[in-house]
Amino acid sequence: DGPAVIFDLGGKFDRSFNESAFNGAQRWAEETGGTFREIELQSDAQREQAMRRLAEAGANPIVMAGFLQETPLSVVAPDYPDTTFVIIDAVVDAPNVRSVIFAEHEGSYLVGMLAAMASETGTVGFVGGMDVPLISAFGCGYAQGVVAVNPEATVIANMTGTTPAAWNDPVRGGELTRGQIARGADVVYAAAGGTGLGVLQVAADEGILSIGVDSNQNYLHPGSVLTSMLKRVDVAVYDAFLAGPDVETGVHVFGLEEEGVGYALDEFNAELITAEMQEAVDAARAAIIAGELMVHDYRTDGTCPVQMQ
Amino acid sequence: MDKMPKWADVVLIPLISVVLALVVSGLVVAIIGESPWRAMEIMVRGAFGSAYGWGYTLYYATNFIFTGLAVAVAFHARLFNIGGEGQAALGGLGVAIILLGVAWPHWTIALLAAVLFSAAFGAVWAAVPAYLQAKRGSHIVITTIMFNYIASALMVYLLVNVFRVEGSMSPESATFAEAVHLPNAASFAGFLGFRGSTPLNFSFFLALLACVFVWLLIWRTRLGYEIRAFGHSDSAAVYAGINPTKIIMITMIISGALAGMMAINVVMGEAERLVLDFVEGAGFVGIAVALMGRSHPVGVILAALLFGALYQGGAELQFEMPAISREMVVVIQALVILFTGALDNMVRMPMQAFFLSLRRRREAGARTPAE
Amino acid sequence: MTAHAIELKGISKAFGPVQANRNISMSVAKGTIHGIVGENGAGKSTLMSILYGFYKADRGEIWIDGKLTPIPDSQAAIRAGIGMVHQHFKLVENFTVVENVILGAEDGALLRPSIAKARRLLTELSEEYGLKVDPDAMIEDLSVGHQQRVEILKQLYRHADILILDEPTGVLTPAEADQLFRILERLKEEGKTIILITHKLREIMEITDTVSVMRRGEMTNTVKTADTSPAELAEMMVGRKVLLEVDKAPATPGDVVLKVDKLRVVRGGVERLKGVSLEIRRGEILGIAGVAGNGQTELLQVLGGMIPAQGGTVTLHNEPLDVTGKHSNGQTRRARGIGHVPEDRQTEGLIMAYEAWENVAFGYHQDPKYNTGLLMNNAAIKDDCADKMARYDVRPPNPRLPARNFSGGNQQKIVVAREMDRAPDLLLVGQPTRGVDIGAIEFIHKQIIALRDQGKAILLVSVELDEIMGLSDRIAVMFDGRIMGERLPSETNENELGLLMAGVTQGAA
Amino acid sequence: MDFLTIVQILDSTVRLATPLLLACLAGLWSERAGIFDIGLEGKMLAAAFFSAAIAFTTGSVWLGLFAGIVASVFLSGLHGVASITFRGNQLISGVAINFLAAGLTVVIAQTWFQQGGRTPQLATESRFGNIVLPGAETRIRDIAQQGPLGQVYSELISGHSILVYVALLMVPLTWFLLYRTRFGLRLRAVGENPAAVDTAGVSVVGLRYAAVVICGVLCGLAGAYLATALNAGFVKDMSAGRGFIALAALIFAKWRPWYALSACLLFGLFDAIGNRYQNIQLGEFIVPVQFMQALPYILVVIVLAGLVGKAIPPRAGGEPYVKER
Ligand SMILES: Nc1ncnc2c1ncn2[C@@H]1O[C@H](COP(=O)(O)OP(=O)(O)OP(=O)(O)O)[C@@H](O)[C@H]1O
Ligand SMILES: Nc1ncnc2c1ncn2[C@@H]1O[C@H](COP(=O)(O)OP(=O)(O)OP(=O)(O)O)[C@@H](O)[C@H]1O
Ligand SMILES: [Mg+2]
Ligand SMILES: [Mg+2]
Repeated sequence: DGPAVIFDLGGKFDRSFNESAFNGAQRWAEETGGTFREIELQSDAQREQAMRRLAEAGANPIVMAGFLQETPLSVVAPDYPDTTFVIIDAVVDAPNVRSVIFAEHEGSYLVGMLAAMASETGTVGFVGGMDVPLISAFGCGYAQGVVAVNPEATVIANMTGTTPAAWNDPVRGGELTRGQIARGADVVYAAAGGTGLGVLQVAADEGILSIGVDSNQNYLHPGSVLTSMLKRVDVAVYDAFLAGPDVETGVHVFGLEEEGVGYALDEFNAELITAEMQEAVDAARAAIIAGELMVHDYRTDGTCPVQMQ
Repeated sequence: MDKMPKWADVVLIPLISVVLALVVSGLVVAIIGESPWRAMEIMVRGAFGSAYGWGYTLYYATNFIFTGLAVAVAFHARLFNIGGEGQAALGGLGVAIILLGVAWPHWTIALLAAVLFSAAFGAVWAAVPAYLQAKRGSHIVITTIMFNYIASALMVYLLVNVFRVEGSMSPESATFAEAVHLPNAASFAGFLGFRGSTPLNFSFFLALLACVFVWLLIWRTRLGYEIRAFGHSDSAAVYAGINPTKIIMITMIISGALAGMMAINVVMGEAERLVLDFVEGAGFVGIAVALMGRSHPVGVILAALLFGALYQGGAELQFEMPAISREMVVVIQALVILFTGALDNMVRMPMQAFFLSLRRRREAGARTPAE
Repeated sequence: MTAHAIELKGISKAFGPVQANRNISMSVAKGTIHGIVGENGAGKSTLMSILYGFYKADRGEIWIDGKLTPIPDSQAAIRAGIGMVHQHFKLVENFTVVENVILGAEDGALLRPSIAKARRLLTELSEEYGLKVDPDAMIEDLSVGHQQRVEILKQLYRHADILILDEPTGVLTPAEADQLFRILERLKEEGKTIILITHKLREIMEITDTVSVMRRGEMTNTVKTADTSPAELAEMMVGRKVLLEVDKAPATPGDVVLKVDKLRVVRGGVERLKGVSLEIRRGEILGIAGVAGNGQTELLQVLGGMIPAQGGTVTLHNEPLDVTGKHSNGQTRRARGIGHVPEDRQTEGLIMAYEAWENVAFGYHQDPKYNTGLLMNNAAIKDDCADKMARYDVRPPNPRLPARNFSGGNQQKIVVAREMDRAPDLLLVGQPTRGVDIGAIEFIHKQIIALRDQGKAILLVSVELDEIMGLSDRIAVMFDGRIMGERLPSETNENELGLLMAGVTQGAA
Repeated sequence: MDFLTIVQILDSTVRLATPLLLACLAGLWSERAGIFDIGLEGKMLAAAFFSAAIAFTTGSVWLGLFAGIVASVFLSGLHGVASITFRGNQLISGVAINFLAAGLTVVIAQTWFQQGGRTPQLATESRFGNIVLPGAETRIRDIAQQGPLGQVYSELISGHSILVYVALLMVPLTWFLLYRTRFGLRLRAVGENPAAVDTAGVSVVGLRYAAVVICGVLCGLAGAYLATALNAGFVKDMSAGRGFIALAALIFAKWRPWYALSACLLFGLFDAIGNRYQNIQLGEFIVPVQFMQALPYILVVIVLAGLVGKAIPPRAGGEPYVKER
């Protein structure tokens, strides 16, 4: 009875994908008047426990966000053939699992183009959160977008840390940003959860531009946040909740075409994005959708065609 | 002559302290607008109300027994090992290396190998701070904390760059071969209602065995005698011909090995693969467990059980009462540590006075008729 | 009759189940020296600590100069003009002398004026009373004798009219003790009142006007010193007749057991032993006399394997003994038949938290008779402990009692039992009776002589000249890391030894 | 490496060293009085939360600072009650306080702000702004145009929050109080030998509580700095192990104020360098980012092993003062 969502270790208000997932569920609840169950994980060992509990309680579908859920789900899913599971950010090959993955590299490509066009110095920055392939994919897509606009451009990339604490270290995010500014960066893209808030803050203090991530963060520092790379986890959750137990299983890629990823344009950054920039980006977007432009996904081979510093 | 009976010291006081901690926790729960009674009931039922609950409670307790023993052993030599976290992480590395590197025919042999490797890896991670303490006087509290951070960085590097499965995003190793999966409670205690999904596994017995081992070591062997002697007085130890360097090294190696073996429960027994950050604070909880358990294996088992129950009961609490977040559970744990570990004299002092006055009255009563 | 400087009325104090003081009343006349004697654990220190406000009495009143004066804390005691030199000094080891003196008695919030004033006053005081100490020396660098001076200066600095001294001479050389008594007499002449706790009846007889005897928490007698005798006091303390003189037959020395040749020890950059050579034979007690800190401690520690030597050779029964290398430790010494009663029972000889039976195995825990296979045979150790406790008169004879719950004398008996009962070929003994009551002293001395009479060699180190003179068959005097000379007890006297101990050789004298 | 980069790293060093320094001095006060405190982390965290929360709700960063200090002092008081009055285990009390702060800050934040255990972002007015010394440039891009002296002045000396200057002032102040006043003498004595202080007629308990309160105030400053100066608001676990690093610095500094300053600057420098340089290429070999991030910790170990040797803590440290057992 009713859908459920499992939030990963970051917690449901991580201002990153967990929060986005929560927003999607919330929107569904508000629009349909339905109720959903939710679990915030405390530890790794609880992943399976949480899935099993919800499945046994009759929740259907059960949505979970985060690539760390992949292995537990592949163990649990076969035990509950009548329950549909939805996993976001990973692929689990089972008949009752819907795998939703996002083409973050494509969205990042677009904001990379914007960054290159907005940059006066020809140097742009990237601050990642925890150093995992997913975040490298953000960075790599971004770098490709930058170089597409300005082949001479320099992309400075930093990861905040190697442990999950890296999602929550705005101070270090800020310091990294300062360093990047000193090296000439005048646009910095933060793909770092809570750490990104520090990035955006310093960018605003120093009078340079920043790019937010996951949800629309343009409002945080109007006039300083160039745009945000949207990753519509909320849409994925909302869709799954709306479809209910009969949600289509299999792998679903949320790319530009599905509006699963994209860049944010609103009143807070209207003055920063010129018509000309918008035009260029939209053209690229169309080309990617049409398959004319291939953005390399770091996750496929662990390499990036663009050298970052 | 003691001020009060031993049972009061060992059982009554911790019990009252835990109750106090729960009362304060209840207040916090009430303040955020939920019913403390219902919360309490959910926690107790969640932890002990079913084979399912017991499975998780004992699974967590297994971790805490290992890390608690690790801290306890070091305590006996007056060494404060805050490095359980890193030592356990390294233990996991040892487990993964040996289980992925060799095609084991059967879990029993694999378990032996895993014990050896997890212990050895944990021991090495403890031996470096121990050596620096013994030879260079570097404060072991600080070096072990530093080694936690270093271990964490090392594990990330290895998981991301070495162990990660081709094409997978998760920083985790491949799943171990079917043959080395440890039997879980369903297979050896299915009759108690444990199901196939329970995380409780064979390592639980290993933990109990470790308790027996530690008890024998500390209270029945010459080495344990020397460890305790050194812990009480290093000058006296030198008088007796006990070599401080040797004791520091051996004690920390045993301590690190015990912490490392925690990985068997999580990595080999439950996850069946090496995942990032699988220790999840068990190294720190071990400190509380050792202190609460008065560094005695039986005390460690009881304290580990309490913390296992808090973990599992807390998880259920969150499942059932969405308003209670996982941080609320952290608060409850903190209060339990505070009341049982640091504020225990708050209970003990009045209890001592009480038992003393009881005794006085008894003695007075015994004297009067004689006169 | 003048008012009493101190009057205690019905003082009682319990530490948990231990009744340390029971309904004690006592009065001390102004301008007199009052002695308190009693066995270890009789409650002397407790009573005085109550007077000083360190402990709070459960019941009872304190009257100072005829006025009821509640003393809830030391601040109140200081205000009432009471000063106390504790048995275990209460000094901050890594502070200087001035800092320790002004601590708690500073003038004003800033230190500089206080320190200047204290320095001036210290110079005055030290000239007036001959209490010389360097105001800027660190306490930890001072000898115990000097540390005690600091304690006394502290009290004088605070203008104490009533001075309590708890076993002040336990750590002093005879000369230092003498000097202390001269100072006490001067203070008495100035009208100050002094209470002196000591185990040495000679001191009581020498300096006090009145003396009280405590037994098991109660004050049993108070007498005029002039009306009593050491033997009588001893009997009042212990409840039986005590032999105050050491009674021993002449020695019959045999082969050489221990031969030490040019032993050198450097510790903390200082050369503590500068080439010590000596010999001890079977059936002989060699006493080492000397002021504390002249290398006796290091000599015992090297021979006992606690610290390595930097040079020299040692042979035991003509076999070399490794004193410089890796295998020089307490275990290998014991294996060669060397017993060692260390100077400090509380930090070396015993693990205070261990129960008596565990302490009985301390250092001998590798002994096969205490072990079965991998494990220790606790039952065997407990049996052995009960046996030793019975034979060495350890009270209470309870193997399960932690060492810290025994009185000093009984703690020492446990160490003595452990080290002597095996009849080691060579016994090293350091300060065997420091802080021990006379009953226990008598017992320990008897044991040492009995061991000698079994034909064992004994090296005795003590700062008590009486003890050295009474027990030794030969006396070697140490000064500044060297042996100044050897004497036979029958052919020397305290004066001559005292000069040697001060580094004065025959020629110069 | 150009000059501006060096200046920037030093600038970053000062910023990153400030919370360490405040926490380190806090630990110094407490441990000098004989109370070991591994709960610095928790106190900083609590102070960070309350300063941000109150700064946000009132709009006044000074009220926020005050609230942060009150919160930190409250936890200090708890530590005091546990370790002074009830003679509990100081280490475990510290551990408990760390857990308590980690949990409670988020629970309260969630109840007050419903933003998942965070405070809302602070507006510029409710943060500690940077003090710009006369004639100094503020923006990195302008500073880059200046000469070396100007760069040092504008980047390194000017442009820090007031709390940075306060923290630096705390060093001589601490030194003066500890070594030149009656209070300091007694306080140090109580950490070495409380019985000596007690028999000198001074209250051991009073002194220790005073030390613990000072520790709380300094931790409060450290936490407030994190949330309202370095950052713009509270996020969970934002102290990120700084309390422990401060303890390492304290030991490294052998419990002395000026050494504490050097130790914290050194750790700040490690941190700044670790932030700035990642994936360094040495010939064929690429130093992995994880190594660079572990570098501060590795250096701490090397420094402790090689340079300090035996650091002797205050002798009565960690032990409750018990007169009657
Ligand atoms: N601080 C304390 N806490 C608990 N018990 C104590 C304490 N101090 C002394 N006692 C107990 O009180 C009794 C009296 O001790 P006290 O120190 O007064 O004896 P004493 O006569 O000074 O002995 P000694 O000759 O060895 O100095 C002893 O039984 C001792 O165990
Ligand atoms: N805090 C204490 N708790 C329990 N017993 C104590 C305490 N302090 C002293 N005692 C006991 O009190 C008695 C006398 O103690 P005291 O400190 O006066 O002398 P001591 O240390 O035993 O011997 P010594 O005179 O050789 O120093 C001993 O039995 C000792 O063990
Ligand atoms: Mg005494
Ligand atoms: Mg004594």
